[in-house]
Amino acid sequence: MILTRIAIGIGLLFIVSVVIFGATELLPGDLATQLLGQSATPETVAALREQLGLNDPAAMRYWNWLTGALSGDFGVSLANNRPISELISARLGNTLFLALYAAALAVPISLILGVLAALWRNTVFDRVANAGALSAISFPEFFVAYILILWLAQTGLFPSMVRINPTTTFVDRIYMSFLPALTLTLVVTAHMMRMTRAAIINLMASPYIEMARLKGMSPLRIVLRHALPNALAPIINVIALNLAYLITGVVVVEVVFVYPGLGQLMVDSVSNRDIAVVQAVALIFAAAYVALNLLADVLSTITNPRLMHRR
Amino acid sequence: MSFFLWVVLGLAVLFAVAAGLRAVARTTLTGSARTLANDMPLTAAFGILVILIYAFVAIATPVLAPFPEREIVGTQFEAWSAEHPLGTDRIGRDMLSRLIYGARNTVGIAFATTALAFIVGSVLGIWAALTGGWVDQILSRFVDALMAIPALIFSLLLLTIFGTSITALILVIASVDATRVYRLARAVAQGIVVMDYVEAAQLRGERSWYLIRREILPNAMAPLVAEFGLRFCFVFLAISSLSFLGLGIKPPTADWGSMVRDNATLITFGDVTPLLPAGCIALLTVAVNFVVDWQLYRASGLKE
Amino acid sequence: MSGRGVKVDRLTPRSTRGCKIRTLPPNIGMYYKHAENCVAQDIPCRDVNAGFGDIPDLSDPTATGMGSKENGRKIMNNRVIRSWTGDVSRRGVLKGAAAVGAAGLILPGMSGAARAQSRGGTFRAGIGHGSTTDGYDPGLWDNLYAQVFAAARHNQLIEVGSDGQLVPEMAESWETDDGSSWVFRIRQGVTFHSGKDLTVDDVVASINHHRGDDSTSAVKSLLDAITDVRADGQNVIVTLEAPNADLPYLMTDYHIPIMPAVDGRIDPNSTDGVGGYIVESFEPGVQASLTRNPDYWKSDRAWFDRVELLSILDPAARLNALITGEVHVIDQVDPATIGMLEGRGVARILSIPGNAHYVFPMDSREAPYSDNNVRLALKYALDRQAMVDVILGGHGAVSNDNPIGPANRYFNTEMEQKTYDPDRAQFYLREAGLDSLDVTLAVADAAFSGAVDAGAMFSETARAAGINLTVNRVPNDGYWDNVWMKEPFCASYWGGRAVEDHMFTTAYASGAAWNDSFWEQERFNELLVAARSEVNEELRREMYHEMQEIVSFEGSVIIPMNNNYVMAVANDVGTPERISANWNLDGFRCVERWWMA
Amino acid sequence: MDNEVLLKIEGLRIEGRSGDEWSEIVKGVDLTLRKGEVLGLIGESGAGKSTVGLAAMGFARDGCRISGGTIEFDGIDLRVTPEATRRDLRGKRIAYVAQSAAASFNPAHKLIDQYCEAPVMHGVMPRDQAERDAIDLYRRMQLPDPEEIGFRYPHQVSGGQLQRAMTAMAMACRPDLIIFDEPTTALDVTTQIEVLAAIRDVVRQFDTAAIYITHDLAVVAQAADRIKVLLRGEEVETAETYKMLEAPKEDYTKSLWAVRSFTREEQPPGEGTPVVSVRNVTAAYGMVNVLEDVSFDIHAGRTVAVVGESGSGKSTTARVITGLLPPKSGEVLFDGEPLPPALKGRSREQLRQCQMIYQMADTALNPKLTLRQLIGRPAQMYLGLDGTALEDRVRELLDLIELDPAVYIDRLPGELSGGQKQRIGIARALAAEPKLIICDEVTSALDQIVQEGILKLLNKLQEDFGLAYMFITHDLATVRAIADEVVVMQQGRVIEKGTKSEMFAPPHEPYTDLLLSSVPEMDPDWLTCLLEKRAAAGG
Repeated sequence: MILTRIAIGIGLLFIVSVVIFGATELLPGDLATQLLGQSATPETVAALREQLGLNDPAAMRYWNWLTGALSGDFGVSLANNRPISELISARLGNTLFLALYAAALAVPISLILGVLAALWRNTVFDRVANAGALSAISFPEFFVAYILILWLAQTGLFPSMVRINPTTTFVDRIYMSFLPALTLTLVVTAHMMRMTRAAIINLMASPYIEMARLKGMSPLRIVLRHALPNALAPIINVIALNLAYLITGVVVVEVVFVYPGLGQLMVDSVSNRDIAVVQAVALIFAAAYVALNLLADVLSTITNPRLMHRR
Repeated sequence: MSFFLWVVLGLAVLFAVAAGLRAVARTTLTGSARTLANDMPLTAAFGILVILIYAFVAIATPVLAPFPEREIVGTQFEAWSAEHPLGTDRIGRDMLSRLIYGARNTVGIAFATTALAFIVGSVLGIWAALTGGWVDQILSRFVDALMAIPALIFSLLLLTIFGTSITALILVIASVDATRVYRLARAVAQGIVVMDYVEAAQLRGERSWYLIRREILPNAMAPLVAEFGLRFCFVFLAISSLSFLGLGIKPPTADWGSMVRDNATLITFGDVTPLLPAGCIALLTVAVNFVVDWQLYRASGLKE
Repeated sequence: MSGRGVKVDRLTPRSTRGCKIRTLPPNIGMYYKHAENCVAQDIPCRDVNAGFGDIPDLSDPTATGMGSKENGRKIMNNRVIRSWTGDVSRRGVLKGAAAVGAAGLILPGMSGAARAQSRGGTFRAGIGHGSTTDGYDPGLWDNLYAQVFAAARHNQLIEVGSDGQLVPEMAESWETDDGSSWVFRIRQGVTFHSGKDLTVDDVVASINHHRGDDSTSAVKSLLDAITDVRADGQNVIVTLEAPNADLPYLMTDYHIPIMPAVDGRIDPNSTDGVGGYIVESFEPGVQASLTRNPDYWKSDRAWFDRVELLSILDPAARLNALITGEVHVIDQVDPATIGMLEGRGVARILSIPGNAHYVFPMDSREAPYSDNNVRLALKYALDRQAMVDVILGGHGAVSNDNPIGPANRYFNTEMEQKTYDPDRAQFYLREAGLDSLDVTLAVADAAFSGAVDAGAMFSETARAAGINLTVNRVPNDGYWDNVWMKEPFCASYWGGRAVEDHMFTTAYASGAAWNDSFWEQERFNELLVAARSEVNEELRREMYHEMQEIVSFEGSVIIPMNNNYVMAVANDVGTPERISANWNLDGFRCVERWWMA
Repeated sequence: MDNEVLLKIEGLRIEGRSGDEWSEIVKGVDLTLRKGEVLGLIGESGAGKSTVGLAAMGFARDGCRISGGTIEFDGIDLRVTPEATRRDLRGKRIAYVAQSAAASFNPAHKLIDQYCEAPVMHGVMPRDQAERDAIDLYRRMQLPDPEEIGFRYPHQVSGGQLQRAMTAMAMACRPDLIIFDEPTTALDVTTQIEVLAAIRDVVRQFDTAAIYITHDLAVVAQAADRIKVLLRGEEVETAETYKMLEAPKEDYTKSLWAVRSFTREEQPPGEGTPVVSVRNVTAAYGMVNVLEDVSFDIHAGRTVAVVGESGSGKSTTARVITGLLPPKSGEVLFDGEPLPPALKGRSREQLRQCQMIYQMADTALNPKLTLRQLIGRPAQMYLGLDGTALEDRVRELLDLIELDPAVYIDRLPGELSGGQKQRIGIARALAAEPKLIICDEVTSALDQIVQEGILKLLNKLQEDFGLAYMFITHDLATVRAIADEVVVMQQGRVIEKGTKSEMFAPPHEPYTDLLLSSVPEMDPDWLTCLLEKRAAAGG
């Protein structure tokens, strides 16, 4: 089953690469005109196109890129000749670090809040947590970020921007990346918390929960031991979805905190029509999405005895 | 700080009015409307009140707004005064009027976008669930592929290609959102397709369109409506994120996302100007979700 | 005070003698067009650099004659305009350079300015540009980030001083006999960061990088007129196909740093230079770290021990970075926040007026813009002062549809200043036989920061004049490709030119590549050619004044304002009394010229 | 028998909420239970049996509340005692066995973990002892492989075994009282016996008091010492089991007893071309054959009952006939003409001729359509009716199924009772004017009195319109009532087929025999006798 899913995933990546390539082809202008700007004369543009290999037909460029990518060579950035793998690897590390950091904050918080809200549903706690979480996702991300900067950075608690370089220590990274991670936490917590709460409440009407109550179990035990394990599949899925978001959808936070992640790279490369980089980053994003979904499915399967232990 | 006091006070008043209206509804209404009112938690009443106010503002915009949407009526960043209750914006337009027009534009565009996304996404999703086989496979894989591309970046790409007219904006965000709706609609429909009444209709020899329209869609409405509420809010946020990246609703059309964006640097100095449009977005989001929660609760309650 | 330690005896201005020096400015404005203004967004700041490539050939035989157009407003037909002979060579030895009109600004009472220069400290600049596609290849540098980064690690043949004077850098001196063959004497004893000694071959290779058929350099066309560059002992001899008195100015272009040659070519991906700082690390679009070059040949420059250049595209993030002390200087301060920022007391604002200006070009070939009355109507239909106040936050000056700025020598201050006058606008509309007018203005903040707001303001004021001006905001991305010079009425920006001729030649001469209003006026074109060779200062002034009048009242551009370069500098950084008006961030050289106070 | 009173409920009132309004669903029920006594609680759906049963644990479901009366368990008033005390009693001294063990076992945990939970959490015994105890009880409950079965997950164990495991779990703390809430209702008849026997034995062994809730008199007769009959939240009568069976006092009770009165005369064997002829059909889901070589005929005006336990292939046969599952081999003839195997290949006319009525009227009727739309659609579609003709036809059909058109025509299914819904299903099938109606367990979800009405209606319609019925059921009483011919299926094969009279008279195939003999009878000793008989035969 996992093998089929992997095969499907690879198929998806292929579609994604075609879609992205097609879309970048449709963009007005190309790398040569972008690089030369208005100093472009037909002559220099032609020379640059030739040098960059932009004169080949689209299909051929795609084919060249595909064969290269399949053999593990993503090529060099057309704009500054740096190997794409080198260009991306540091930023991928940063992106993953931030995503995991935010997830490390958000997942426990949202699980705990979700469980408590389900346990004390329709109480003041439930409503406040719910309204709070909703408000947090109701504000645009950059707005949340600016507010956090106003409160936590201008007071000198945390830096307002992330200056990390290869020599930054882990502890410093944690400290410096706190505000972006917190922003993202606020953004994703609501979704996960609400899903946890809903999944648990959804199960609270099941006969086996009634059974547990009739066995005299405490409410906390019922939620944790009887409801939660059965609610894991949707919770895992929503966590996977949000992790995918944390990896792929954080351009805005990257911009505000000057965080050197993949999102900014992707947006830059789109603007510059640096198609090789766009493709590579898009594939990384898509692969992260596919892999997380696959992981979620596998975890859902593992945590579901009905699927794990066949008759 | 007094600004926050005002906000808290305003919310309290809204809650109080909502509670009052609910009480009135409970005593005056009859029949199922009354049951509805009886059933309604305070949060939902609050949500409905807020939505009604927004709808009213959006419809009655020209009457309510003291100044035209785009007219420069003062100097830059005037303070709050009797003439300009919320001051003026960075080029001297009346902030209150802009906010009121923003309600119409933002809500209207978000509504159109979400509606389009829902029509396309749910019809395709239900169709895929109903038909199964290769139709389902192809559609689902394609949607999966689109979903694997980050929404914001994909919208950005498409908007760059197609330009940022309001039509393009609606179409692009709708098509990106439709993938999410498709997924949900398909999942919901898969639960409905196995129901006996759908089988009965199939046995009767009904065509797909009838099955989608009459048998499946009405029964998939509850989760779809709930999702509609959430998506509606996400569309706001998507538009404001796009504004952040320089694509979005075109000025001088007032839209809350762009208004937050335009004044964002002021947050750095703790200025409240950008808070107003952001607060408008947030209030509506919370209100819509309160109602959605209530509807979901009712839907699940009635299933028992 | 910057270059004072160097021998500058050859730098005496010669223009007063009337010799025909085309005082081409170093700050050929369009460099900045996009880079300056694209608000930190997803849109990469890229070069729209003009270079110098479109300077008409000095020996252009078509540039003769004069005449008048019937519809010329107040053209002084009675003036005698001497036709230009096209001969530079007879002028004999030409040494040094001319003063450039655009002088720097002396800033009185600047808190950091008076403090003594001292070594040490780490200087961090938050620059609102920079892209992941930035590279080392000098031919492709296209934004402020790349420019400042380059100025930190490289020197050029010639520097433009804070006061606008040419200052020798890698060239100790330069001279020409005929304007066609130039001899640059290369400084001895300078070493690259790598330890290699600077040789004339390095200079030759550095120039040649931008020449040749396979060159992809943005300044390739600029250097097209060079037919040969060769080493001769300690000198580099540059030969032009026709005389050009302004070659030294060309050599100040930031695209042409001196880099080490290997087998006669420079390695475009090398960071090696002779500049004040050595590159430690560089992450495109993020940051660069540099340390002081201990062997830097200039003893009174490069004060900091360490420099970090950070690319911070988001204006609010830049502000925050400055307020929280993460960086010491930021560029492009949002005018709306200047007052509040000053109130914080952590930084001071440097507002440097220059010739940079915002433009709304109209395609004069297309109706309704083909009718000068319509153009005049539009020119009276906007409130320039309000725009300066709102869009620039007061950091700029009202312009009179005049591409020539107050820093130019022949700036015409005698023209009647157009003001917002709806009645007059309506009068011109009626003159054009129109009751009302519908026009669409394409804007994007890529054109200039605040262009969208400016459009909205224009639209508002125009309505009172019976002009229905629709603002069409277009995407920042691709603005210069898809909108500018494509839409009949749009927003644009010029960095300004310190020298009148170049401004006019670039954007107003008939058939010029960037004549973005596609405007043609016979009298103007005659004057333009004639003025180049006019030796009589008074006549020349008159000619330029007349040209300005023609552009202002008959031209097809609306120029509402001249904008300042606005920077915010932390209080603990010292800045010279005079900040270069030449380019942003002290002519890109803040890293070299500023110090920790 | 110990006479000490264990549970005493007086004047119990329970309210249920709909919207914001509370309505009484239990209206003053008294109940006394002595130690070791088994009380049968009987009634139709909506009688409040389960609600009373749960109230005996001091428990009310969400949306319900105990509004009056006292519930005294062993001297403790469960209504006023703190929640902690109640919680301590539950599972330890009062245990509960739910109707659907499959749903009431937590799918995430192994059986034995769930078994041990109550004893360990209530501090009755440590985990290892509880495990040993569990295995012992599993053995007593005659579960196969008692050492290992506890280490399986619920989904790995069959329904009958789960029900026994649940009973074992209820016994874990050796409670004084167990509430059995319809413990055998969801099971096949043959399994029901085993579970019933196991429950009875273990309750007797430990001398546990029990409340046995069911709607099936014959079942309760086997287990209970006393029987209490409830109707709409009120007690009808209470009596010792023997007395109750022999001489019910109240009319309602009598009517319960008389339910099986309807029987249809067996029609003479059909002649000529059968309406439907199933010929050597083999069908499969994926690779697994679910039908093997199935053949039978249905003639016009006759009812063929297809009988078998769950998984025997009854419904699959219906799916083959309707075209939902094209057979691997074999064919289906309609009026002598072969039907295209797949639904898509069939003409509208062919579709019209064969209609279907489903077991669960709830899921078979689109809840969002009114009766007018539901019934009108086939008439509109197949017969091209519209406007007033359609309206008249719908009214006519509603009349036929004995629902007043004026009242019901614009209602939604959700506003109808179970029996009424099933009638709508019938009307919808009828609207197509078919020759054959497939009835898939149409009565099994209904109360017995309602069942009776449906069967009578179907019978009348058959007489009026000469319909052929294929009647899928597992309930032999229904078969007895309505069938002309019987087809017995087991594991995808036809075991036996013949006329009703043949089938209900010996000799039988062994499986048919097992099936027939497992139907509970209204005799308190029936189970004991049957088990003895079977033991003798097996031994």
